[in-house]
This record gives sequence, structure tokens and C-alpha cells, in this order.
Amino acid sequence: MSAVSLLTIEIATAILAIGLLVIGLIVPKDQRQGIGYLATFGLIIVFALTLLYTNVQETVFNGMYIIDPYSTFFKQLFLAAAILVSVSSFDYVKRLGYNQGEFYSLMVFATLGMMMLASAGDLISLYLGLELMTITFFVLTAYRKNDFKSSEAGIKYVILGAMSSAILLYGLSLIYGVSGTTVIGEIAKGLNQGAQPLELLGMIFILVGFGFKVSAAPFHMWSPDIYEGAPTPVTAFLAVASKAAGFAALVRLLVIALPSLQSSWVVIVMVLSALTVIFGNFVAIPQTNIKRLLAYSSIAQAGYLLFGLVAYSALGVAAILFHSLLYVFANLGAFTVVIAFYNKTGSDEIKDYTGLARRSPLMAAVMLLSLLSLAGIPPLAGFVSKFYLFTAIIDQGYIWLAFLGIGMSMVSVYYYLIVIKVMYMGEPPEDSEPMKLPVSIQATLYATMLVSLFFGIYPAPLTDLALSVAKAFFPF
Amino acid sequence: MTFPIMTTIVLAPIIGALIIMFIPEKEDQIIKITAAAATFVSLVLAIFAFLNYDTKVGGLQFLQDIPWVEAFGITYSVGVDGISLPLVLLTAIVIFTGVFASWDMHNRVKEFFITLLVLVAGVFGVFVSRDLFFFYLFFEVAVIPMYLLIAIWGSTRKEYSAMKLTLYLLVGSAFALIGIIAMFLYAAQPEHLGIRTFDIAQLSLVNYDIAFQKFIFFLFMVGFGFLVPMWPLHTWSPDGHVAAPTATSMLHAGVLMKLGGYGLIRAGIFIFPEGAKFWAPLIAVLCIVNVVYGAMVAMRQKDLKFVIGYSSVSHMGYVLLGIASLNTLSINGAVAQMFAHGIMTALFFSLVGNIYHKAHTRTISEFGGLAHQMPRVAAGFVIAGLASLGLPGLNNFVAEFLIFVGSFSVDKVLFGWLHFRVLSILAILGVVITAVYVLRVVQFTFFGPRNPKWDHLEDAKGIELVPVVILIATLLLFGLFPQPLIGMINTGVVPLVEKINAAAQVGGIF
Amino acid sequence: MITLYHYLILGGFLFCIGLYGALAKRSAVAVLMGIELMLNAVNINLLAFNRFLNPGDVTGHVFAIFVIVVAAAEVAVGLALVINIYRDRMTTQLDDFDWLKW
Amino acid sequence: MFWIDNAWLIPIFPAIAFVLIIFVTKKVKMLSALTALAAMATSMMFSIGILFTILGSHGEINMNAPIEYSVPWLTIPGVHITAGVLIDPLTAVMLCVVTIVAFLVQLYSVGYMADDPGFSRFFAYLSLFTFSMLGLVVANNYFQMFFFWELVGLCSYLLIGFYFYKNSAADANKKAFVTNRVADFGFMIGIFFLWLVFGTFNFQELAHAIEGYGNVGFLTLVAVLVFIGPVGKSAQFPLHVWLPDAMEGPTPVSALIHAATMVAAGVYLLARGFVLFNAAPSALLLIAYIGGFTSIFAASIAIVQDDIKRILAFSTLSQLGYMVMAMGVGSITAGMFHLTTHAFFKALLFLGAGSAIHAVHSNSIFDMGGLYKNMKTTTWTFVIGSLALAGIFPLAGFWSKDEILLVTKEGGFTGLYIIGTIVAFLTAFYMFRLIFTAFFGEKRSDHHAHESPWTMTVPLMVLAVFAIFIGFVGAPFVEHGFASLIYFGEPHHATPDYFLMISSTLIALAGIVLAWYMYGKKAVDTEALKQRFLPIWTLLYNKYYIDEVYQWFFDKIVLNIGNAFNWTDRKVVDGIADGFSDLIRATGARLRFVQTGSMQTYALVLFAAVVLIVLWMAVPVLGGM
Amino acid sequence: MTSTIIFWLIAIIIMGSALMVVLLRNIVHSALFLVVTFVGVSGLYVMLQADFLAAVQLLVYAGAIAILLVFGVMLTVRGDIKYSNLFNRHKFTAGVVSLGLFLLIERIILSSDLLISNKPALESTVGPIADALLTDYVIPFEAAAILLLVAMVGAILLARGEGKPQ
Repeated sequence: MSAVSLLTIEIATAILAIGLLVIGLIVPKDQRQGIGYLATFGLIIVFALTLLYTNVQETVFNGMYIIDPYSTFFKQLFLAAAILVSVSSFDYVKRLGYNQGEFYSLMVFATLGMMMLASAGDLISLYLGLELMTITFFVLTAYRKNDFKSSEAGIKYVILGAMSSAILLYGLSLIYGVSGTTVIGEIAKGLNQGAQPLELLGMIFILVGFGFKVSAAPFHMWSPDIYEGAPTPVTAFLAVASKAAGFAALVRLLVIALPSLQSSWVVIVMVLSALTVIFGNFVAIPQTNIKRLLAYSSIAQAGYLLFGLVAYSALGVAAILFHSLLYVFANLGAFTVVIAFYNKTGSDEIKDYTGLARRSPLMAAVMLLSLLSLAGIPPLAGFVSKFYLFTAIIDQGYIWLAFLGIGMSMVSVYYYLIVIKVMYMGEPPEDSEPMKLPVSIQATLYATMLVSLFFGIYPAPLTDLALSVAKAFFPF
Repeated sequence: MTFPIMTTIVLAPIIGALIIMFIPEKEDQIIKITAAAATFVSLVLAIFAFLNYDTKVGGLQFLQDIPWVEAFGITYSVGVDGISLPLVLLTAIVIFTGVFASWDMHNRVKEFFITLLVLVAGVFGVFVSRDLFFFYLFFEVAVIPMYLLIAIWGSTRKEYSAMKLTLYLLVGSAFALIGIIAMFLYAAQPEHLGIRTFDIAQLSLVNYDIAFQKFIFFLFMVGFGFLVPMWPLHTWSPDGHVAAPTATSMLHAGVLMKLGGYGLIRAGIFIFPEGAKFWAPLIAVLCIVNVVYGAMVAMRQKDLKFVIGYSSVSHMGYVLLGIASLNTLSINGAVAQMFAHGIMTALFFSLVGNIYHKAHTRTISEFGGLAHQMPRVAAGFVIAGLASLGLPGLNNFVAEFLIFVGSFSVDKVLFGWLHFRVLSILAILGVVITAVYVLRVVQFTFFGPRNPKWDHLEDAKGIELVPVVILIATLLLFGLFPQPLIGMINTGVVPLVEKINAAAQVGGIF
Repeated sequence: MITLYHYLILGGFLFCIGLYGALAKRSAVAVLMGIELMLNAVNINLLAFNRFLNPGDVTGHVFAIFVIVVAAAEVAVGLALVINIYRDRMTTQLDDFDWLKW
Repeated sequence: MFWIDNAWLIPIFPAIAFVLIIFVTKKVKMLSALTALAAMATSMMFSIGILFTILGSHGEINMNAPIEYSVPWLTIPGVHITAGVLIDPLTAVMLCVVTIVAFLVQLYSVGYMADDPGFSRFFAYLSLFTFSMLGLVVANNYFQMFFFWELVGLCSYLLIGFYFYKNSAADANKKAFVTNRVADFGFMIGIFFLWLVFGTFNFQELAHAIEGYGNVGFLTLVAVLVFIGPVGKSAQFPLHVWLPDAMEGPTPVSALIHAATMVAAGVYLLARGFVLFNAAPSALLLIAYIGGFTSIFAASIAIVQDDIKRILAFSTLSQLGYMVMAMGVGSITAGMFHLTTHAFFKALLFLGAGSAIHAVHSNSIFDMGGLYKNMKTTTWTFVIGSLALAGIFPLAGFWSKDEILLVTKEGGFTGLYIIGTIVAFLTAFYMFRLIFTAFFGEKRSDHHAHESPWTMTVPLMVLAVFAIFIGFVGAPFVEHGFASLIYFGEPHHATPDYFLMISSTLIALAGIVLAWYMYGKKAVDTEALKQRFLPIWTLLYNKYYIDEVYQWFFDKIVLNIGNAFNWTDRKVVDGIADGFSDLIRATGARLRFVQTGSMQTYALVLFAAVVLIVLWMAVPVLGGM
Repeated sequence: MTSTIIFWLIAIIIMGSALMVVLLRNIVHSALFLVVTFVGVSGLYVMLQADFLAAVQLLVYAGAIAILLVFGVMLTVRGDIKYSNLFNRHKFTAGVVSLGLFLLIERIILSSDLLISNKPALESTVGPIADALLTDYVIPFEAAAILLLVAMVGAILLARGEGKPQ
């Protein structure tokens, strides 16, 4: 296939993004909510396109860019997330009242960045994809300009993000220097056998840079603040897709480019993952803001995803794929509820969720299932993925890590249950009415719920897919 | 293709829950009838299975296999043997009666029955699963509904208790999960089974390394010990019992705790007989603590449900003793005791629920002479109490008798100084203590002069009596004619004991 | 004789100075400056590696160009944000931005 | 053989009656009573049929050649339990005693309980009680024995607590049940040991097995353990405490418990399992001395009590001590004989007492007095019963008591013989103390006492007839009497010992005379006597404070252990778990503040972590700095 | 030899001015020294025979970014400009961390054994860079374009006063 046809998805996405931007400028202000539908429609088309590439295994531009099932898997994930976020944000964006076209356009740009990250076969593409995603998120995070918190989150993200990019870049430069190449597939060859101190340093810096992106402790500290401050749809997208994208790139980088340093990075990742699950879960306990709680919970989830890397096996990678998917949908479900709730009440405080089950059984149910899925309770997808993750690490003999992970899952159950308790136990406030949800939100909620349930009850298709994708990384 | 009877038993409550989802909330009568119908289907099928199980053939019957995740060897495989079928029947009876015990529920009826039915589907699932993955999965399915049921419809420190129960159960299951995974991986190694499978029968064929067995059995012991509950992992259970609404208490004490014993037998002893032999002394000692300590604590409780809660701790100690004795009789007794205790405690809770629903208190000292106002409840309570203290003619007696006989025949010295028979004797002493606290409760609650304060209480009547009658009938039926039950259990226990006897000596104790 | 090591250490030094600036200065603009220093250090690394290890190709150069581009974009967005938030809170001292915490 | 073949029906009839009364006839009082009586009568008919079949079998069915039927009840590998019927003369006699006494008691109850709202319930319980007792009697194995043994305990619980609204009744039935439980604990362990060594519960099989078994030490242990059961059920010291309190039940119940059913079960077990005890001589000795001690111990208490039923209760204790003592010295003949006679006259006495109580609505003998005038039948039957109990020739008690004294004397247990004699004296004394106080003398209560209805008096008269004549079946002059029916090993025919007969009669008469002297004639100021021996009187009146000791033990020791465990559970076991979760929560709450909101702190942490990681990873590579 | 001197000269300029950027209290001064640093770095690029990069460095960094920063300063600084660029409370800790990191980096660099290539550098890099950008690196190239577009849109969005209470 030619390069252009292989890049169809990216090109289509770029065209969509730019088109949205342009249309946003052309269309009169009062008709701009249609852009959301357009964006959704476009994304769905792109998603449909990705289906054509499910089994393609090609590289273009001398290994610069890789189209393989792995990247396609992630692209589909990003697109799905983007579709759901854009659907669920119709109302939210309408309430913003300004710059509606740009919002969707930026979201699509961010998606494009993520796709590049997943497909990058070269450090430079990887870096550009990363920055495209990150810088877009800088803007999106600060999107609610008249909200101080949003601006603050924006500036925090910019400064911390830039610093982490710098250190990542420093690491990339060292790896480039030592290996003499930026093509990920060739770095392993270029690296000296036996750990060169400089390689090690580069590896550590890269790990730190990506650790920041996926918010692994102790590089996670930005995320709760940014998650809380950012507009909720952005938080949702940031929490789910950008983290998944970070993992997509990190796995490829570590497994394909740095296998010679495997003994070192596995240890580091192990410590990071342990710290992450502990910190994320512990600090989530006292939270009172639902977004912040979800932020800490997603920190913890990142820790679980890192387990898959610790395992350093096909199973581990497959588990990462599986868990990313579940994580995306579970978090999206939760965040969609948060968005809808915010739209109705203007609050993100957990205590205001009192009696939600009476006011909107659907919202409460989706929140319940999403949180339980994140906690790893069957028959939800989260259980299956955690099961795979633990299997993967126990397979490698890290049984203590499995204990830690499960123990921390219990802690997570604790704070998830607090939310559930508030929703289900309390009586709604006196003057409250049942919440009527827009169709778009309902559709999102049902979609996330169904995915969590379906892959929890019948995980076989996704498992097979994830395993076959992961086997590409470990041909042995 | 034969009729998938076990699957239907599991699915009936789920389908019931789905139907209820579409019934408007205000039609609570229809909701209740639907729930009763759904559980009735399970009950009928369970009875059908019980009657049609071929004890001459034994082994696993009513099988069904559907490959689920082939990459991991996960198969949806169900089937029951002599050990699990009685427990399925138990679950069916308890939930069916539980629905009737909840007939007076008026608060958020729809959600209540949906949650209850999901919960019971999970419990059914555990008992019918032959695949450890599904075993675990179904167990966890049962936990969260339990939380909701207690947290929303409960009483007395319900939030604390619900959380405590949930976390304890999950922590317990976590131990078991790690054990299951480790075992799965071990068996999947080419030099052992070479295939990935969670099938219990297949996993039991592997020759596990002794050290590995010890480790994994330890995990199972702790994990299932949480559920049983084994001292000192038990404190969730009285709190949970007390806080839970009636039907939940019934199901919780009646069935959920049995998952632990069942798991220990099925996943623990059956697969790791050497590990079981190694750890049995510890279980034996702890279970005696359960029995005696639980009974002593029960004696000092002021809340009716707490008494029953601690009595469950005490009674489950017998189950553990049966398991720890590792011989045919004792394990037969352990399974029978699980069944009997389930029925008995469900009866207790349905009656206490009845009282609480009317009197809005469960504090024993506030009662007295309640037999005047509620003679039927009093009679039921006395019968439950008598079952609890192991009166002949009721099912518990047979079970406890078998456990005692079985454990008594163990001629071993633990730790170099403690003869096993000493433990058995202490356990029998537990029966005496049980008599003391049960009779005290009966006396202080039901006997004594008429208390005009409670004159407004009505005796149980009509539909409230359904659970009482069914449960008492079951207790009597299997108490007077235990052969069908014990004979069936025995078909499941015999292969288990053959495995135990074939296993090597470990630790010099068993 | 100036070797690769000299350049690398110079790069490292610049990186750490920039880091110090980014960590220790109050003003958002000064922090951005520090970050630019860090990125410059990276560029020195890239070019030095390219020069001494792979003088035959231009990968390092290309990489460096992209780094510059990204740096520019980052600064643009960053400054826009600084100006934006300055309008709200009349300050650019990063210490003051701690409404989001715990 | 019809009766024997269908012996299994005997317990079934009352069981059916129980079920019918509970579920069908509960609302209709008379129907309930009729059902119970009909069932009882049928059982009685079968029992008598069996007895006569055996008598007519010319020794074919004897103690060493019983007839046994059984069906499997629970069969799994390792344990084989049957439900069965074992018919031998012992069973037959016991069946007759139980059914006849029970029938009469039930008949009596129709009148006695006529006004009670729980009339039907009462008859249901009575039926259940007899069912349990009959099931126990026909049992062919220890398991079945234990099964019904416990059920008997249950029924006593239900009946003693029949007036559940009385706190004293509720206390008493609990006490009865718990005490019996303690005893059953030993019994259970005992039969476990038997099963463990011999692999069976069956009496016959055990008998064969024990004969060839050499380990006497083990047998002694088992025998003692099994004996703990009768100690509880037959209220021997030190587990006798429940029996005096058991009078809290309606009087017919007391009659039934004290005479034919509950307490007889213990003695019956001793007889039934005598093979075992016989094989363990030291255990037998223990049994004998416990029995002897109980008899004098209880008799000494009885002389100072003023509650009519309590006096009778201690008298029962004392007589049970006699029976156990007889067993202990090796004569089941004597023991069973006394059990038989005692069943009738003690039932008579209790029913008579009930009649009296019914009339004056008080239990205290000092509230009665002069009942003779209005209650002739009651008085005369009561006197007959008392004479029988005191052992006055030629009433029933005379023969059986003499038999016991004879075997102690012949067996060389002089101590026991002396005790038995003293007890005979005391028995006569306290019984006539009762009679002279309650039935004769001046009237002391305002109640207009009147004779009871025929349903009450007829049983009294029937029992009185039995009390007079039943002793002859075992009189040493009678050929093929009791001793040739019920025996252990070979029938042992006692030769009449005239010295003993005369001496014991004289001693009993002496007791009666003393009682007349003190209470009839009032020649002695009993009050002054009481003051003079006040410490002894108080000790006796309070039953040697044994109940108080037990109460103290329970309140102070058991409940405090319970408290300690409860505290441990809440504070230590739970405290650790809660503490752990609090720790996690607190850690979370603290850790939260790491997140200061200052982005440069975040960056600092990030880079500090970088430095640490690099240090950690690089130092080994660099080989030190 | 000359190159060594020039290197050291440039190195001293870079290091000195970089330190000034960080240490000075007046943010305008810092900005000026930043320009000096950028120029110094571009000198270094010249030494590394990266002529095109040196030019880009001058244009983009010294020309654009530094000016952008100065604008930023001008738009936001209030009060006494002499104290516009103070340290925060992490002054010391940050110093320790930075210094520690530097020492580590330095040690690691010195202990690494890098394979120095003796091939001569390319005469001119402009052509090869152009080739590379439009062939192999066309994807990042396009991405960079999009990135700039995003940055532009974003900067406008954020800096514009729309939607704010005036």
C-alpha cells in the first residue's frame, strides 16, 4: 500500500480538524452547536475507516511510522473516546457559549496527536505527536477562560508539561546519541550491549517523561489539579485518551527500543507502579470533589497499567491493551455522569450527588458500574483486565506486587463505595426533580455501560485481539 | 442438548431482575410476585436436580460447558456434585423464603429486589461453577449487591457494617484470587498440565510441589477463612448480619458464609490435599476458638441479631472442624452443617426480621413475654434455637453429630502436645454453651410476664409464615430423614477423601 | 581538543541551570525562560551527537529543528495563558496559583 | 408375636397425636385431649400386649435373647446408624410403666388443666414427651437412645416452661435443659468413644464386643462418661439441681417427669447399658456411691422443706439415688424393680399433691391442713402413696426398697446399706411430716377446699391400687417374679431376709411415729427446734447452697469470660481491623497534603525523584562515585 | 586550538549568561541575558558545523521567542521591575536538586564510552535537512505545521478577552 493510503486515517483526521476549525469561523455564532454533531459524525467516519486497517502491518518512510494492529487498536480506542466525549459534551460546550467550533477542532487535533503517538516508529514523530497532543490539551484545559480554576489548571499544565517534555527530550537525545538513530525499531540494534550509563540515563529520563504523561507517582502530581480545573469533557478526554496514548508509546518504546535495558526499567517501573497504586488510592480516600477523586483513581489505574509493563511479556502487554480499553470506557462513563450532573446542578461535589439514584437511575447506575469496573469487580470489564494484569505479573513471579495491587483495589473499593453510598443511600434534596438527560448523554452512558458489561461478561474477543496484538511484540 | 438446568437456576433470578427493571416502581406487589416467581423457578429446578441426581453414579452431573475465553482456558462450565447440589438447594430455599420474608418491604422495593436477585444469582453461580474463574467471578458478583442491600435498607450502623463486610469479603477473595492465578499458572507450565485451564477437575490432576501447595493452601485458607468466617477474621459477619435487612441477613448468614467452607473444600482440599494436611492443625485450633469464643461472645450480646451473628461464627466453627479433620465423616458433616446452619439461621433471621419490623427494636432487654403477643414467632424461634443447639430431630444434629464423630476419630497429636480429640471435646462443649445462650435469649425475649408495651404487635400470619413454615419443614425433613441429604453429600466427599488419603504425609501431623 | 564530552557537559550544565530557573523562580515568564534553556540544552546534545557520532546524516539537525518549533509553540501557548490568567488574578507569580490543591 | 412385630408403632401413636393436636385439633380442647388419650391408650395396649407375649413365651424372649428389628437410618461409609426396636423384658416392663403412668397422668390432666388456655398445647407436649420416652425405651442402639434422650430433655423444657409467663418457670426450664445438656456432653463423648473402639452403636453388638475387650481402663473411662448422662437425666448429685425446680411445670408434668419418664430414663440407660458398666468395676463403684450419696443428701433436704412439691421432688431425688445405688452394686433387678414401683406411687403422690394444690391454690404445706375433711379420696390415696414410699409392709415400696437394701447388704456394701436404712427412716419421717401437716390437723387457709372431679380422682385410685399391689410382682416369695424377668447375666433369686424386712419396717414406722409426735401431736415445738439448729436448718433449707454455687459460677465466671471475650472481640480483634483501616484513611488524609497546589513543588518532587532514580540506577553502573 | 579557545569562550558566555538569566532579580535583565545565551548557543552550533540550525536558533529563539517573552513580561509585570524576578521558597532545595542532577549527568557522561566517528561533517546541512524534512520526516513536518496552527489558534483563544467579565 502506498504511504498515502496507509496514512488515510491520520489525513482524514487532520482534514476533519481543520475543516471544523474553518467551519467554526464561517458559521454564525448562534448556529455553532451543529459543529459538535459534525465533529461526531466525522469522527465516526474516521472510526469506520480504521476498521479497514485492523490487520494491516506496514511501515512507511523507512520505519518512521508504523501502521500495525497495535496502533490501530489504540487509534480505535482514541477515536471511540473522542466520539463519546464529543457526544457527551454537546450541552457542556453549548453552555460555554463561545469558541464552540474550536473546541471540537482542538479535540480532533489532540486525537490526531495521540494517533501519531501510537503509530510513531521514530522518536521525532513520537515527540511531535506527543507535543501535538499535549499542547492541544494545554489550550483545552484552560478553555473556560472565565473560570479561574480552569486557567490555573492550564498554566500548571503548561509549565509542568513543558518541563516534563524537556526531560523526556533530554532522554530522547541521549538515546539518539548513543544509538545513532531515531527509528525505534533500530535503536535496540544501535545500543551497545551491556548497559551504558548514558543509555541508562536516557532511559530513566524517557521513563520520567512518560511517567509524567501517564501520571505515575511521583510524577503524577499535576494530574489531580489539572483534572479538577479543566472543563469536565476535557478532563475526561485527558484522563482517558491521553493516558492511553502515553502507554501506547511507552510500551512500544520500552519493549521495542530498550529491551537491552529491560532489567533496569522493569525494576524502576515496578517501584513506580507500586508507588502509584498506593498513592493514588490512598489520597483518593479523603477527596470530596468527584473530579479530583476520579483523578486520583486514574492515577491508581495508571499504576495498574504499569503492572503490565513490569510483567514484560505478551500477556502483560495484552493486559495493558485490555485494561486501557476498560479504563477508557469506565472513566468515560463516570465523567459523562459528572458532565451531565454539572450541567444540571453546576456542582462537582460528591455530597451533592445525594440521592442521585432517585433523581436519575441511569446516571447512578452508570456511575456505579463504571466505578465498580475501575475497582475490578465482576462481571465488569475491569475485573477481567485486572485479572489479566495480575496473572501477568504473578507469571513473572512478582506475587508481592499482585498482593499490593489487590490490596489497593480494596482501598479503591472503599472510596468508590463512598460515592455509591451517597448516590444510592441518600434522599435527594427537597426541591429536586428527576433529571432529564439529553439523548446524547444517554447514548454515551448506555454505550459505556454496555462496553463495560459486555467485555466483562464475554471478554473472549477482546482478549484474543489483545493477545494477538501483543504477540507482535514478543515473537519469542 | 439437554436442558441446561444449572444455568437456568443461575439465570432465573437475573431474568427476574431484568423484568423487574421494567415494572413501574409503584407496582410493588407485582414486583414482589415477580421476584417470588423467579426464585421459585430456581427452587423448583434445584429440587428437581436434587431428586434426579444419580447418587449411584456420583460425581459431577447436570454438566454444561461453553468455552468462554479460550486463550486463557476459561470455560463456562457448570455442574454439581454431592457437595454443591445441597448448597444449591439451600440457596434456592433461602432466597425463596427470603423473598417472602421481605414481603413487608415498602422502601424502594424495586431496587431492593433487583439487587437481591443479582446477589442470589452470584451465589448460585459460585456453587454451580466448575471453573475457578467463574467461581471467583460469581462470588464477587455477590459482594457489591450485598453492600447496597445493607447500606440502603439496613439498620444499626449500616454504613460502617456494609463497608466492613464488603472490604472483608473482597480482601478474602483477593487472597483466593492470587491463589487461583498462581495455581493456574503453575498448571499451565509445560512440565505440568501444559494447558491453560481453570477447570477444577483438571487442576486437581497436577502434581503440585509441596512448598507450592503449602503456600497456595495458605492463601486459600486465609481467603476463604475470611468468608467462613474463621477467627480472627470474623468480625465483619456479626456486624453485617445485624445491619442487613431481613432477606439479606438470611442470605448472608444462610448462604454467603458457606461459600468460604465450600471454597475451602472445593478449591483447597480437593486440589491441594498435601497443603490441606499441612495447615489443617491450624484450622482445627482456630475453629475451636470460633466455636467456644463465638458462643461465649454470643452470650453477652444485647441485640437479637448480634446473638445470631455470633452464633453463626460459632457454628461455622463446626464446619471448619469438619474440614480440618479431613475424613469422610467429618467432611460429610461439614457440608451437612453448612446446609443445616443455612436453613436454621435463615429461620432465625426471618423471625427476628419479623419482630424488628413490628417492634422497631431488637434489644433483648426491651422484650420479655413476647410469646403472649407472638406465639407463632416464639414457637419458630424456639425451634430455630433448638436446631441451633443441635437437638436431635432437626437437621443440625445430624450434621454436628457427623462432624463430632469424624473429628473424634482423628487420632493425631498436634504440635506435639495437643491431641485432636481434645479439640473435638471442646467443640462438643460448644454445644453446651450454645444451649445456654440460646435458651437465655429465648427466655428473655419470649418468656416471662406479658408486657403491655408490646400489645400492639401482631403475630406472624399469612404470607409472613411462608418462610417460617418452609424452613422449619426443611429442618425437620432432613433432621428426621437425613439419608437423602447425607447420602448425596457422601458421593461428593468420597472422591475427595480418596485424594486426601492418597496424599503424602506433610508436617507429620496428618 | 574539544570533544563530544565537553558539549555534552555543557548541555547538561545548561539543562540544570534551566531546571534551576524553572524550579526556583516565582515569575511564570522566568520559569518559561528556564524551560527554554532546558530545551536549548537538548538541542546542544542533539547537534553534538550528530556531529561527533553520526556526522554523515542530519537526523540530529532535524530533531533540533522540531524541538525549536515545539518550543516556540509551547512558549506561545504558555504566554497566552500567562496573559489570560494575569487578567484574572493580576499576578504571574506561580506561588499564587494554588487554588487547586489537596 | 403381633405386638412385638409392631412394637415400633408404640412411640408412633403419641407422635401422631402430637402432630394432630398441633395442626388439627388445637382449637377444640376436648378433641385434643381425646386424641392424646386415644393414642396413649393404644400404646398402652401394645405395651401390655408385649409384656404378656413375653410372659407367655416361657423365657424364650429373655434378657439374653431379645428380639430386634431395625431399619437403616443413616448409612454412609464409616458410619451405619439404624433406627430400631429392641424388645426384651426390660423394654416390656419399661413400656408398660411409661404408658400406664402416662395414660393416667393424661387422664388426670383433663381435669387438672381444664381451665388452662394452653390446654391443647399441654396435651401436645405430653404426647411428644411420651413419644420421646417410648422411643428411648425401644431404642436398640446408643445413637437412637441419645436421639430420644435429647428429645426427652426438650419435652421437659417445654413442659416445665409451660407457664412461660412465670419467670420462675422460664428459669427452671432453662436450668433443666442446660443441666441436662452438660450431662449429655459426657454421654455423647462416651458413645463416641464406644463407636471409635467398637465401630457400632448397637447394644447387642456392643455387648458382644465388650465381653472380649480387655482394656478395663478404657472401659472405665467410657462408663464414667456414659454415666454422666444418667447423672443429669436422673438428677444425681451434682447435677440434681434442675429437678426440684422442675416443679414449676404443671403438676401432672411433675408427676410424669418424676415418675415414669424423664428421670427414669437415666436409670433405664444404666440397665440397658449394664454390660459396659459391669465391665468396669471401678465405674460401678462410683455409680453406687453417687447414688447412695444422692439418696441421703436429698432426703436430708426434704425434711425441712415446706413446699409440697418440693418435698416430693427431693424424695424423688432420694429414691433415684436408691435406684442408681442398686445399679451400682450390680443389681439391675433391684434398680428396675424400684423404678417400677416408684413410678406408680410417686405419680400417685404428685397427682395427689396436685389435687391438694388445686384445692388450696398454694404449694406450701403450712397453708394446707385439714384437707382430710373435704378431700377424702385424695387424702387416702396420698396416704397410701406415702406408706408405699416409706416402705411399709406390704405396699409396693416395701418390696422394692428391701430388694435394694438386700443387694447392698449381700454385696458387702455395708456403708451403703446403712445409708439406705437411714434414708428409709428419713423418708418415712418427711412424708408423714407432710401428711400430718397438710392433710390433718386444723385448717389454715381460707380456701374452700373440695374434692376434685372424677378425671382426677379416678387416676388417683387406680394408682393407689398399683401402689398397693405392684410390689408383689417382685416379692421374694413370688415365683417367676420380677427377678426372673429382668436381670443381668443370670437371674438372681434373692432369698427373703426377714431381719432386713422387719428392721426396715420398724425403722420406717419409727419415722412415722416421730413425725406424728412432732407434727401430728405437736408434742415438740418445731419452731424452737428449728431455732436451736438454725445453721443446719438453713443449710438444709437452702439445699446446701449448691444452686447458689452454680449460679455464682455462671454469673461470675462464665458471664465474665463472655464479657472478656466480647471485649476482646470489639476492642482487640475488631480494633486491629478498624485501626488498620483508620490508619489507611489517616495516611490518605495526610498524604493528601503533599499536593500543595504549588506547581513548582510538584516539579521539584518530580526532579528530586529523577535524581534519586538516577542515583539508584547509575551508582551500581558507575561503580561508585 | 583556536576552536578550543572559542569553545571555552562561548561556553563561558553561555554558562554565565544562563546563570544570569536565573539569578538576576530584574526580569527584563533576565530576558536580555536569555538572548545572550541563545546567541551563544547559536555560536556553538556554528562550531558544530550546524549552520542552518545556528541561523534558525538566532531567528527563532533570539528573534522570536525571546521577544515573545519580553512582551510577556511587559504585559504582566506590575510594581517594581527591579524585584520582578524573585526566587520562590524552593530556592535552596531546587539548587540542591539541580546541582545533584548536574553532577550525576556529568559523571554519567564522563563514564560513558561513546564511539566517536571520524567521518567529516557535512559541508552544508541545508540541503540534506530539506531533503530529510520532505521525505522521511514529512509526517513530523506536517505535524509540526499542525502544531503551530494549534498553538496559534490556542494562543488567540486564550489571550483574547472574550467571555470574560470586563
